[in-house]
Amino acid sequence: MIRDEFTRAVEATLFASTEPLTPDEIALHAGDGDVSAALNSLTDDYAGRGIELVERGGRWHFQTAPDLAHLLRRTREEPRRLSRAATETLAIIAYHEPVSRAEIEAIRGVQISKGTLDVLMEAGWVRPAGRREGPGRPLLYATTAEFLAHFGLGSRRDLPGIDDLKAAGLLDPLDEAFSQLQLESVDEDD
Amino acid sequence: MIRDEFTRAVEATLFASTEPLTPDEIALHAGDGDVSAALNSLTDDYAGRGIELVERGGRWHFQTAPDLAHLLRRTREEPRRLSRAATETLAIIAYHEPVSRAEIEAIRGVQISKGTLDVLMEAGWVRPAGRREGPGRPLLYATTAEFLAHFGLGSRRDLPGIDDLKAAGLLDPLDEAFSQLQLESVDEDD
Amino acid sequence: MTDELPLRRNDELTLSLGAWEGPLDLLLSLARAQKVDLARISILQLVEQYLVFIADARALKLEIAADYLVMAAWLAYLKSCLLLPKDPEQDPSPEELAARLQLRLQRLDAMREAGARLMGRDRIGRDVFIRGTPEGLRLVRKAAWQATAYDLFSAYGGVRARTAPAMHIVAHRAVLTLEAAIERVAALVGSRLEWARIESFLPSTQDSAYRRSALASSFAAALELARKGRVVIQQDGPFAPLMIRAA
Repeated sequence: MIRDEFTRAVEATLFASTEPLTPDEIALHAGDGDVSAALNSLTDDYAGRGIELVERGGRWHFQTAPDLAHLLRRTREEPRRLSRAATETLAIIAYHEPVSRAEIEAIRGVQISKGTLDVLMEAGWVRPAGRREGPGRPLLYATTAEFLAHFGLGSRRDLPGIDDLKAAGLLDPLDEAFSQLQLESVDEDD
Repeated sequence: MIRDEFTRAVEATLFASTEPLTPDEIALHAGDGDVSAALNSLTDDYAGRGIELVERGGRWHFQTAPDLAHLLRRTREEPRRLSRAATETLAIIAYHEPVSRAEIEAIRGVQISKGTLDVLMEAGWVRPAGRREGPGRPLLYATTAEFLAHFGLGSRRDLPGIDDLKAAGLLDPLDEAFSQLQLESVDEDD
Repeated sequence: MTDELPLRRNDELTLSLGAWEGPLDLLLSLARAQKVDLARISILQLVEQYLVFIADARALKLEIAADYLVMAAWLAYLKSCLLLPKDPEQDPSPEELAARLQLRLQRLDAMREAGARLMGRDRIGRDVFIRGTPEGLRLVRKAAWQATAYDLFSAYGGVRARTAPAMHIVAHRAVLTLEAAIERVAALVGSRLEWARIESFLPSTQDSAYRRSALASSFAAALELARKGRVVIQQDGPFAPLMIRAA
């Protein structure tokens, strides 16, 4: 049971927030105190309960325990049913970010239709992340904090199998050898 | 710490619900179990925390502890320097109060924007002080007690007089245009 | 080689080409049908399958998109390179091209699987739920206006100075005071009995304003000394030189 006033304030702040909060944002509301210690103490308090406190990409929020999903799931419908193209594109961005559209297309072997990236950006999972200095200065894409929160990832290091893929060289930048293998459709892009 | 599966389910159900739930509605999600016992146990668990479980008209919901409600709406003061126009306007009001906007403009020799007086009133230093009987019945402005306190003045009589300002060199125009003039006249002397 | 085909061609061909997202997707499907690790797949066998597939599709007069044919041409070239005696000059070697194709298939396969694993995670709104009715946080920013008493007074001084009627202040300039002039003329005239012009009593200067001041004060000094009977002044006519000697 928590009696410490500051920890109570951090708990209430996180509980009332409509979105995940960084420790700095928490401090703006909860006032002066050791936010990090309070978060640790709360994480312990909630371990094993029906609600848990989690960190996703540096932001904290309460959510229901995953093992209770079967009770709470209102429909079998996924919140956002992604097409195969969108799912693969999201995975490519997450595992390779920042990545250009041409690189996504090179990996998939087909052009991506206009709507695919739009859907991912509309969902708040993908964002433009500047341009790569170099020929054509292509726009780059990366994932968002919301992406990490939605898929329950503490950080990109938690992406399933990312270490194995990296070790196998499957996440290496596309070398020019690949461009020789690229399909005409990709070359025609843009 | 709650280990009882049913209580965990009740906790998660209440947390995720978009509205307060009756025990029957809770049972629909949480499955078979003693809803009432679970609710009592949860109420005890949360007593004294930043979150509490409450019953209102037979329906249960979680809410932020009432004594922490002030955290949810935090006012943050950000220091901002008063603009020159606002400072001049404030000074004119202080020396000439009660004074109308037209008079302030005549003294300043420059029009003042609506926002300038708003800022001074927001700061709590200026207040409307009735209307002057006469053509157009113009609204008058005066300073507040807060104004005196902020500027360390016992009363308006403590404002330095014109002679004091002159002695302090404050009647010398300070702007750049004038310092340039001074330089020119010095040049002529040589 | 064709007798090793694990595909039952007719079954596959009942699917239209539209079932694949391009030739790489089709290649990956064919590769997976070999039921071996993608890293150890037989590229030659895969190439053969693809070419047979395309040939069959053409025989059935299916619409085949251009990129499938481009891939078929490239794979036919790769196949011939792999089968023909080695040309040491060829760069990249056919084996390397085959390895790159293999890596490409692995890459696509890895991302396809990663996507599936992502979708299978505990997702907010499907498996885990955030609070249904959060109160929401509000941060109200309020300006704390800053100004000092000095700002206030100097602003008022500035306003008054800016709007006051133009006032001319005589700037400080060099002058010879009357007292200094009396001292100087008295000392210079000494006990001389010769007449001397008043100008000869002035300090030497390039400053015309100072010179005018010195002339005026020296004249007044001469009058004062004459009144005391210490000097005599003489002038022959209006604007004539003013002559002075000791009395």
